[in-house]
Amino acid sequence: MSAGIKRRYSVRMAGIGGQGVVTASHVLSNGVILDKGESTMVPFFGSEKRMAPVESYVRISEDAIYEIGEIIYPNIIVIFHTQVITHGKSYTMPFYTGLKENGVVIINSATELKLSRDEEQELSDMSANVFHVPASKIAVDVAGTELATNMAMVGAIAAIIGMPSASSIEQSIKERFIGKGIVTSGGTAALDSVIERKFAKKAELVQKNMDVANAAREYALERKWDKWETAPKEMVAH
Amino acid sequence: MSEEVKENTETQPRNDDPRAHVISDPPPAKEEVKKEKTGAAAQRVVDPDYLILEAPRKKEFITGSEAAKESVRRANVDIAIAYPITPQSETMQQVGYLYAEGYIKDYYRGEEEIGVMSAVAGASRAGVRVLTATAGPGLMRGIEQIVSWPGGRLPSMLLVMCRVVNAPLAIQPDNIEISYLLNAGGIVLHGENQQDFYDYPLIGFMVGEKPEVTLPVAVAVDGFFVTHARGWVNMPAEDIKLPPRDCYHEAVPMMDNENPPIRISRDSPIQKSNFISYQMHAAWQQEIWAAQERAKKWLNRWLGGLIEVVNPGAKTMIVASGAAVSQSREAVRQATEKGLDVGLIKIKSIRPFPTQELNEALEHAEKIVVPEFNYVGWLAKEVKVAIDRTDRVIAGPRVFGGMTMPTELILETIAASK
Amino acid sequence: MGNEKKTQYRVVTGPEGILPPAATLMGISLPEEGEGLVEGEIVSEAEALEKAAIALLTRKNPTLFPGPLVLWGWNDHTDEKAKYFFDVANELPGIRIIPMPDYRPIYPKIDPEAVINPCHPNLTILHNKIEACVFIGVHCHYASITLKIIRAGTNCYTIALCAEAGHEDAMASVPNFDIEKLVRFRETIVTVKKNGIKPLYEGKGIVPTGWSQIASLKGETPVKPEEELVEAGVSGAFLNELESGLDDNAE
Amino acid sequence: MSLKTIRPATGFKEYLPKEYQDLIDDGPFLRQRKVSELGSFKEAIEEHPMCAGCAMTLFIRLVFVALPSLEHTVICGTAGCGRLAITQGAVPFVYGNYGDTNAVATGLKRGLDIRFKDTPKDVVVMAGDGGLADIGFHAVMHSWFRKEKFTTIMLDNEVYGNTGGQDSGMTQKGMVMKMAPTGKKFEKMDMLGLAKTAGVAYTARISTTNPTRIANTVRKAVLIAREVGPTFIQAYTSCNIEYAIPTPKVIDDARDVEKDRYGFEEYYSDEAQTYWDESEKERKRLRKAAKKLK
Repeated sequence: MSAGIKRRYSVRMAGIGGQGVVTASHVLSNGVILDKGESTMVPFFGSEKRMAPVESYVRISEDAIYEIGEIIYPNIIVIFHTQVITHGKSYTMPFYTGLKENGVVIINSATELKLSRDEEQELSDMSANVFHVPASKIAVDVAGTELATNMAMVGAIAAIIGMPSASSIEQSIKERFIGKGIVTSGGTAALDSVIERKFAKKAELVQKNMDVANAAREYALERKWDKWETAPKEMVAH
Repeated sequence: MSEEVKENTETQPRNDDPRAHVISDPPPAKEEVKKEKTGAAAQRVVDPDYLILEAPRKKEFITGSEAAKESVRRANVDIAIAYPITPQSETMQQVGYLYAEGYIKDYYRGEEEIGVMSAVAGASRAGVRVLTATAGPGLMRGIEQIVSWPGGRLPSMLLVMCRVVNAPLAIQPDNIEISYLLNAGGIVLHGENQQDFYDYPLIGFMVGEKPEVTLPVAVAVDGFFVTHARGWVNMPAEDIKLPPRDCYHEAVPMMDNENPPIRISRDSPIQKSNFISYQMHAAWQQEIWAAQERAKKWLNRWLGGLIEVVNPGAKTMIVASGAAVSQSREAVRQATEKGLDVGLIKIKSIRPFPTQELNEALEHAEKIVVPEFNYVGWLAKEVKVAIDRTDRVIAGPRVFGGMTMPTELILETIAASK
Repeated sequence: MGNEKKTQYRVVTGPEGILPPAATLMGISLPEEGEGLVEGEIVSEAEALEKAAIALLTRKNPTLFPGPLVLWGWNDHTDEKAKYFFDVANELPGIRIIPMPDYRPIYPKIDPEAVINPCHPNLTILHNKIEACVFIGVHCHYASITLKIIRAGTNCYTIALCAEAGHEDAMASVPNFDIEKLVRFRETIVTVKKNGIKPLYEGKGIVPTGWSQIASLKGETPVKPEEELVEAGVSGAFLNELESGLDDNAE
Repeated sequence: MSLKTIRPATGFKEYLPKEYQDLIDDGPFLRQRKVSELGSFKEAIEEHPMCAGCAMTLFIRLVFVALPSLEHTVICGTAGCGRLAITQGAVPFVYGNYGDTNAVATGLKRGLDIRFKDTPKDVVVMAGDGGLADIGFHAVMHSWFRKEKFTTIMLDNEVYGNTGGQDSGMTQKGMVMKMAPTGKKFEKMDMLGLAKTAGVAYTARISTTNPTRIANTVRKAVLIAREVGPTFIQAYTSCNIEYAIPTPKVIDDARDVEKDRYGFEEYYSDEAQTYWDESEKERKRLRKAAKKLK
C-alpha cells in the first residue's frame, strides 16, 4: 500500500457478555486518539444478560472519520471467545459476514480453531488473514486472571494494525481504570469492582493489564503478523 | 397468512347473521318484526358492497355530527371510547346515545386522550371493532399512541374534527393537524362534507380490517364547517349494518389467548441486539406502507377512486381536500360561467396518497392551484412530491386560524397566475 | 415517485442487499382467487404451483416452514389440514420440516436446526443452506417481514402458501390456500416428477433435522447434547471465574 | 378451546423443539401448579435475558405459576426490565407504549368481555414502579376509579433499572440516584393508600421472600379482579445491579427490607372480603366432597 494513502481500519469485535469487549474497544480507540490518530467507537450491547453475544465497533484512521454507526463491512474482525464461532454466540452469522477482501480475523484461541470446510473455503476466497492469539491463556499466565483477556486482545490488535503504540495503550488503560471515568453500564461497573478487588491496588491492576497487553503484542510481532498487508501470506505465520 | 377458521359463535355477537359476509338478507319477515327487537338486534348484517354501494338511500338534512352518528349506527361497532373536545364532543355524545339505544356493546368516557388512544389499542388487540374521535389538541395529546397503531397492525376508527392545534389556543377549523398524521402509517381519509362523514367511516372500517391491510383508519373533516353545519346526506335504512370484525382473518394474531401462538409477545420490542433486528424493524415499517398500498384496491372499490375529477382536461386544475373542495367547486362553477377553463381534483384519500391517479389527471394541466385551510400547505407539498413539472403548482391560496376561504380568493389566485 | 415509468420489478432470489424494497411498493400487486404470483408476475394458480414444485424438487435443502396457524391444533380445521400438509411433504424427497412455533425474539439465540424465527429467519436459511422453502400458516405480517429478510441476505427461493391474499415478497405465492389447494399442490408435485423433472434428492419424504426432532421421530426422548466447552480449561475457567466474580460485586 | 392452542395439530409434535414438547406434556396448562412443584414441571417462562440473581425474575416466575387460568390470561406490560422475562412467558403479552398499561388493559379487558361472554378472561398488568407510579400514573388511577376488572402488579425495584439507575417516584427519599444527584427529594409514593382511596377491591404489599405467599396473593388478586373489581399488588423486587446487592444476598435483602418497611399487608374492600370468604368456603366444601368420594 503506497505511503500516500492514509490507513483506515474498521474493526468489529465480537465476544460474550462479561468479557470486556466494550472496555477493550474503549481502550483501543482512546489509545489511537492519544497517538494523535483518529478513532471512534460504537458499543453495541446484546441482550442484557451475561454470556449473551456482545459486539463493539472501532474505527481507526490516520485522518478524519466521517462515518458513524455500527460496522457492517469490517476489514478487521476480532473474536474474543471461540463460542462466538462454535456456539454461534454471534449476531452476525457466520462470524466473518461482511469481511472485506484481504481482511483480518483475530481469534482468541490457544490452538488453531477447526472451521468447517465451507468456512475455510469462503475465508480463503476473500483471502482473509486468520490469526489465533491465546489471549485468555496470556491473561491467566501474566495477570493471573482471565478477566484480562480483553487487554490481551487489544495488544494483539494494536500490533497487527500497527497502532496505537504500546505507550499509548498503557496510557489508555490508565485512563480507563483510574483517570477520566468512562460512563459504563451497571453490569460493567460491577465487573470493574470485581477486577479491582482481585488486586491490592488499582495501580497493580493497571500494571497487570498493561503487561497482558504488551505480552500479546510481543506474541503477535514475533510471528510477523504486523506484515499482513505488505508481506506475501506465506511469510506471515498464522 | 392466517388460517381459515370455522365460524366461532362465541366470537360472533349473538344477534348477527353468520351468513352475513356472503349475502344481503331479504327484509325481515313479519313475525320477526313482532318481536320488537331494538337497536342492533333489529338490524340485519349485510354485505359491505350492499350497504356501501347498492342499498337504496334516502336524503336527510343533518349536521356532520349526526351524519357520523348514522354511520356508526350501521357500522356494527363493538366499543366506542369518548373524551370531550370541541368541536368533536357532539359526535361522541351522539355515539353515546347509540350505546344507550343498544347499537354499541360498550362505551365509556376515558381519562384523557393518551388513555383513550391506548384503550383503543387494547380493544383492537382484543379483536373487537373500536371507534373514537378527537380534535386538534386532543390528537396532539394522543399522537404517541396513534402513531403506534399501524406498527401494532391495529384496525380501528379515529374520527378527526380538525381545529387549531397551536397557541394561541383556539377552537376554529384549521386542518394543520392532518399533517401530523401523514407519517404515522395509518390510512387517512379527508372528507369534504356531511355526506363524506357518513360514507367514509363505513368504508374505512371495511378497508382497515382486510387481512392484507390490517391498519387503523382516520377519517378527518374540517371542524364546524362540517360537524356543526347541516347538509344533505343520502343514507340507506337504519335496519342494516356491516358484518362484524372478522379478527382471525387479519395480519396478526389476536391477544385473546384463543389463537396461536400462545407465546405471542406479538408486540415485543425489537431490542437493540443485532443488525438482523434492525432489519426486522425496517422490514416491519416497509410492511406497514405496503399494507397501505394494498388498501388502494378496496378504497377504489368503495370510495369510487382515491380522487374525484371535475372538468377533466381543463388547463387550470384546482387540487383540494376537505372543506377546500366545496369552496373550489363553487370557484369552478363561477370560473366556468366566466368562460374560464378550470377543473377540480378532490383528493379523498391522503394516505395512501393517489400519486398515480394525480399524475394521470394532471398530465395535461398547465396550472395547478392548491387551496388549503392551514398555514403550512401540507397538501401542496404532497402534490409537488407526487407529480413532475412542479413549476405548474401554485401552492395556495391558504387560510388558517379559523378563517373561511372566500371563493373569490381562489378565483383571484387563478387570475393572478395567468 | 412522480410518474416516472418504473421498469417492472422482479421478485427473485437474493441476496438482494441490506434492505430490499417491499415488492408492493415496486408495483407488484396481489393475485386474485385462481391466480398465483411468480417472481412478481400474476400467473395462473396452476403455473405458480408448478414453479413452486420444481423449486422444491430441484433446489438444495428444500424445507417446509409450518407456522403457528397450522402446527397448533387450535381448531378442528388445522387437524384436518395437517394430514394434507404431510401428504405434500411426503412427495418431496429430502424435504425438511422446521417449524415457526411463535414470533417472540428467542433468547439468547435460536437453534437454527430446530426453528425459524421472524426476528432473524436468515440464520436458519444460512445455517442449513436452504435454497427453497415454503411458508404456510404464518400470520401475514410476520410472513411478509420474514420473506423480505430472506430475500435480503440469502439465495433461498421462497414460496408463500397463504390462507389470505398472498404475498408479493415471495418468489411464488398462491392466495386462499385451503385444503383443496394443498391437494392440488401435491398432485402438481407428482405430475412434475412424472413429466421428467428429476428430484435432486432420492428416496421419499422427510429428513429429520436437529437433535430434538431426530430423537422425537425415532420415538426417543430428546436429550440436549452437552455443549462441549472449546478449550475446556480456559473457557471453563473464564465462565466460573466470572460468575463468582460478579457474585460478590458489592463487597 | 384455549388448551388447543398448546396442542400440536396431528403429526406436528415430533417436529417441535424440545422446550415446546415439554410445555405440551409437562407444562403449567393442564392443571394449577403449586410453588412446591417448581423444578418438577416445565414452567411457562423460557430462557430470558434478566441478570443472574434478579429478585424480579423470581417474582415473575412465581406469578406465572400462580395465575389461576394461564390459558385465559393476557398480560400487559411496558418498558422496563420485567418485560424481558415476561416476553418469554407462554402467555400473550401486550407491550404497549410508555406507561399505557392500565389504559390498554381497560380496552383489552372490555373487548374480551364483549367477545367471550361465557369464558372469563383474566387481564393482568405487570410493570415496574416507573411505569405505573410515574409515567403511567394517570392511567392506573383512572382504571381504579373506573373499577376496571383486572389486576395490576407493580414490580417495585425502586429504580429505573433498564435505563441504568434513575430514581422513580417509588424510590426512597434521600437515595442518591442517576437523576437525583443530591438525593431524592420526596417520599416514596403511597400507591397502596391511593389504591384504597380509589376503591380498589384488594391490595397487597409483599416482598420476594415467601414464594407460596406470593403465589397465593397473586392468585387471590386475579380471582377477586375477575369477580369484584380492580386489584393491586405492590411487590418489592430489588435490582441487585443498580443497588449493588450481592447475588447470594438478594433474598437476605428482601427479608431485611420486609422487616424494615415492606411487611406483608393485605386489604380487602367489604365486597371483596365477602366474595373471598364465600369462595373459600365453597373450595373447602368441594375439597371435602372430593375426599368423601375417595
